[in-house]
Amino acid sequence: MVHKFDAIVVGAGGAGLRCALELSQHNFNVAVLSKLYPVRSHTGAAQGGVGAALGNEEPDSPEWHFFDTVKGSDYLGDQDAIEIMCEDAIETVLELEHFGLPFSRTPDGKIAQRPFGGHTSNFGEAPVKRACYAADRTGHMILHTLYEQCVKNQVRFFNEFYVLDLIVEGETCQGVIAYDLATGEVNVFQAKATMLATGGHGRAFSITSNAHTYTGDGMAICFRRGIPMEDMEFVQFHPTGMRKLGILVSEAARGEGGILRNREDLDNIGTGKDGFMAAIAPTIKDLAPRDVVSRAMYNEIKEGRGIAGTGDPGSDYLYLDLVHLGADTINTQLPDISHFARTYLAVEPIKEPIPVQPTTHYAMGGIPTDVEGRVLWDAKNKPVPGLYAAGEVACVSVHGANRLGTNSLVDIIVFGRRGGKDMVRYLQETEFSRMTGEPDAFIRGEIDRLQNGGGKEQVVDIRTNMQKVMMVECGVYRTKESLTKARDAIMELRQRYQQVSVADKRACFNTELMEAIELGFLLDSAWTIAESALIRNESRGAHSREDFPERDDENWLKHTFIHYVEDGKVKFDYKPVTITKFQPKPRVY
Amino acid sequence: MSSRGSQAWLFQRVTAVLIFLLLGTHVFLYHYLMGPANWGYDILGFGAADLAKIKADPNLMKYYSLAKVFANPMWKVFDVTLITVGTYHGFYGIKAIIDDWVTHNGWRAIGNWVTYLIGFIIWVIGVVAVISFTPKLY
Amino acid sequence: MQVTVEVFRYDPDTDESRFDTFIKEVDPKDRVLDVMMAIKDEDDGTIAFRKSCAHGVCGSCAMEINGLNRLACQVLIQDLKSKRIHIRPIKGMKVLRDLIVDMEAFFAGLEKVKPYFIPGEPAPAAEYHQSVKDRAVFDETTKCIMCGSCTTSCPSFRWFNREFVGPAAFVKAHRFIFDSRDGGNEERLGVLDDKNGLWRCHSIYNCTDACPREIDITKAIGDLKRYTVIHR
Amino acid sequence: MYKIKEGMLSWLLHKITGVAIVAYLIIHIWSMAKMSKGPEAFNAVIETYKTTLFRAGEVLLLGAILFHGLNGFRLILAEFTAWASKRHKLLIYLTYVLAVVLFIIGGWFMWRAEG
Repeated sequence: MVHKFDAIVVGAGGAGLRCALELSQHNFNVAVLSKLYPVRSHTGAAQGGVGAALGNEEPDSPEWHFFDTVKGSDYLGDQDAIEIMCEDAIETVLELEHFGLPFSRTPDGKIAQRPFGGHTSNFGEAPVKRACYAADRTGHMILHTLYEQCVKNQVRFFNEFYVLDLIVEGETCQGVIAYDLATGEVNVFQAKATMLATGGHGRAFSITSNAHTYTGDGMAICFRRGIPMEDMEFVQFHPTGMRKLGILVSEAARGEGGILRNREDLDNIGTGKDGFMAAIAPTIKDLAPRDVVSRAMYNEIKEGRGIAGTGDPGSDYLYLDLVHLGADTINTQLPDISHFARTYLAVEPIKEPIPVQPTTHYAMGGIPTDVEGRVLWDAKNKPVPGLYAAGEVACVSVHGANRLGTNSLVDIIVFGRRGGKDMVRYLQETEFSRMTGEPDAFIRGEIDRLQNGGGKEQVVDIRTNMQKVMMVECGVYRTKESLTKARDAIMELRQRYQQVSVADKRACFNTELMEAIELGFLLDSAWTIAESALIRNESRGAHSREDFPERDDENWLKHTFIHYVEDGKVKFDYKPVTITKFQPKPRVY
Repeated sequence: MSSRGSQAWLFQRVTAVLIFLLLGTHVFLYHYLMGPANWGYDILGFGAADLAKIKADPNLMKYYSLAKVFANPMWKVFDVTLITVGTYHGFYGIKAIIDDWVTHNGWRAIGNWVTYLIGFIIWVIGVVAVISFTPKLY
Repeated sequence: MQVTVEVFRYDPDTDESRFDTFIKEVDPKDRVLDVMMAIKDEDDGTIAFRKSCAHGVCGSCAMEINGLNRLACQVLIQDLKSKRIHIRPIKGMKVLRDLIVDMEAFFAGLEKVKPYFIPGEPAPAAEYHQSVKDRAVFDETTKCIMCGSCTTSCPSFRWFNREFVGPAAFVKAHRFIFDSRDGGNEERLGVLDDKNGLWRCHSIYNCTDACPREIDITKAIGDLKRYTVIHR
Repeated sequence: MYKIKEGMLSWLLHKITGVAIVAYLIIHIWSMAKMSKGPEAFNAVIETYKTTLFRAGEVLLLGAILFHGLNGFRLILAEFTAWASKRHKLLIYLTYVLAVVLFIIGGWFMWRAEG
């Protein structure tokens, strides 16, 4: 079946819906395609808040937000983009409030704000309340509010349509190919402009806070079409995932005053006294950025100060102590987190600390775009006409080597909106062009191979292997050896993937087929992550090389662009970091 | 019957409370004071002569006491009110059940009208019986 | 520990349904979703069910587990207190395959109550003013994840009347009607006071018991009933 | 089968007892109309009231009215106050206990009484 729309938005998370909303406000014929139902998207899992220098609680300025983000990114973020984001954040958040988003309130009826990791006043002096929040379900409220507004504006939704390929003619994007999960039909969606907002690739790792559906679809689709991936080596590990499960305990928990404790610190539980982070980041302690805290936790565990004391970062854990906050704060400010702790760990956070360990959380890298959300063909900023990307799938880059807490939500709403606005401009000056050939032939072939290929490999074996090798060899700390091991293992798994076939032959909701396709996408992500990590011989932000422990601004103050050449072969390209206001400095907190 | 769900909902609750009050009085008066509680006759103002007659026929006792009660028109008003509120609450309840349980539109409409009709007939019978009850007193 | 898992299967191609039984070795702290995934990975890859976030915030994996609507990712095996796990799709919606039901009608049904912000007054330069107290009134109903567990547990919907607006839509309506900034209540009252509206709710509490987000839905509906009585 | 939890059981019982009470109401008004026709008619009706079957029915009716009334009271509380809605399970059990206790006491008196 062939559908024709002015614009297609792929993904119904925060970035996708914000973009769709912008387009619908200008009366364009827009369709949102999602492999899930709209409010199932992973934006809904974001808990703590969305950063914007409203200054409702105490003095704040977008420039401080700008500085914190640059510093948080370990100076790899492009400063022109970050400046735009921090300034746009304010009006974008207010706009969300005008769409009805139920932010928590200050006593004088304004949007309430709380401190968050890495957010400071006056260029690093002290923690500042900048994260606008709605209890601990800010992402959930953003997702629902945007969906509600899209319903109001009668945006057309194609639910459970899984986008598998781009239609690229010449160098222009003309739409997408989508697999209708309910019928098994391959659909062609022709559009003048396409927005990819499909999220990250956390499921390439075994312990992750990400949804099962977070499988790097958008990145792999572009990568296969010859679009490079930017900064793929930067994968954020969130310090406080629930032990074994990886479910996130939001940074808001530390924003409200939660403290990390090791086994030497057990007596201080409930007292509110400083924990081990005070020695590592004397100014902002437990509210240091995530890469810093994750590494500190890793080291604590490795040196035998984990709660179990085994020294094994794979299984040992630490405590997140909220007890001193009291039942009131815990129940009103952190209700969802408390609920998770009770449900999954049988831990009552009012009375006892929560066992936590670092969990794979966020992809800083992704599809390269400019500040208007336009996807780029190369490191020289040549745009792909008609193709946009925003949110975690994209790399603007505003997060550089490490994303600050709350900036993911800022990213999706700011760049979803900016992308939408630029699409409006683009749509006004562009006509439909003619599609040639059979754009869906490739995907039909792929589906046929997976369903009828007769190979003997199982999806689950390959997936489990990949997740394990990525977690162990490409995790919080990396070395040349571990990364080579990871890369080689992934290459072998990619070979085996060619022999995958699924037992399920049905057309209707063939979830086995869907998982096989997702695995293919994940293997692309894993491959690009390992290759990019191997080439970057320095430690910066979330990328920590034990064999290159220092940041190397002389050689590596640049973005990596990884291009697909042929299977097993990639080529690198580099783009200098845009520096406008803040010269790189050592990063201490 | 109200066309608006909101009013019908409220009425059902208001009548429930009324029934609680009225039925409580009704039961207390007819089934306690005139039954097990012999002292009830004093309250109703039965003299020694009445009691003597009653002793001869225990059934007449009830009849007399009822007659005594209905000699006061206030109690007729009371009973008519109870019958009205009770039939409304009861038959609206039946209608609500039909609304839920009968999913076919036609049958539901028929069921509703039959309910209204029976409810109305019962109400008329009850009201006529109370009003027309004019027993002779000895 | 060992459990017996009975999973509902429906094949749309042949229109046949049955229960498949699997014996699985599980950890009592495993979630039902973990067990389902283990079955899919190890025993039968063709079992179809929805899943995504796996920690109770997305609402994909609503299903009927041992006779109650739950999110499979939220129920630990030990909490079931049974070695027999009986899983079937949520009721009252068309089954498409195995545990997957058609949610289109459910989502379309929600739209009846105009589940979106309708500004009561033009937007100010900064945010609308809302006191902490006013914000708290509707806090609970903002938690809804639209998983459908409530509506499909309600006999008024499931047994009798698929036109019934249903608890999920009432939760959405509550979230906006009691938002001091919203001005669209007039438009919503008609649907609520309709014959398929609020009055089909008999305070059965199935919705409240089923809600994975622990929203007291019946209370929210009670709030709406009183509001409607006063304002109509 | 979907589990019948407390609230649903109460709802079903409320409907069943409601129908039973309406059935009694019809009989009661019908017989009342007869009774109003004079002492003889009255006595005839009273005699039927005294049969074991009818008295057993009346005792059951007491149970129905007690449950319907108490549960109705609980429902009104639940719909009008958040306090009661939050404690709905407790209140439901309280309804059951009260209904049973009152039914035993009242039923015993009714059965023992001389009609």
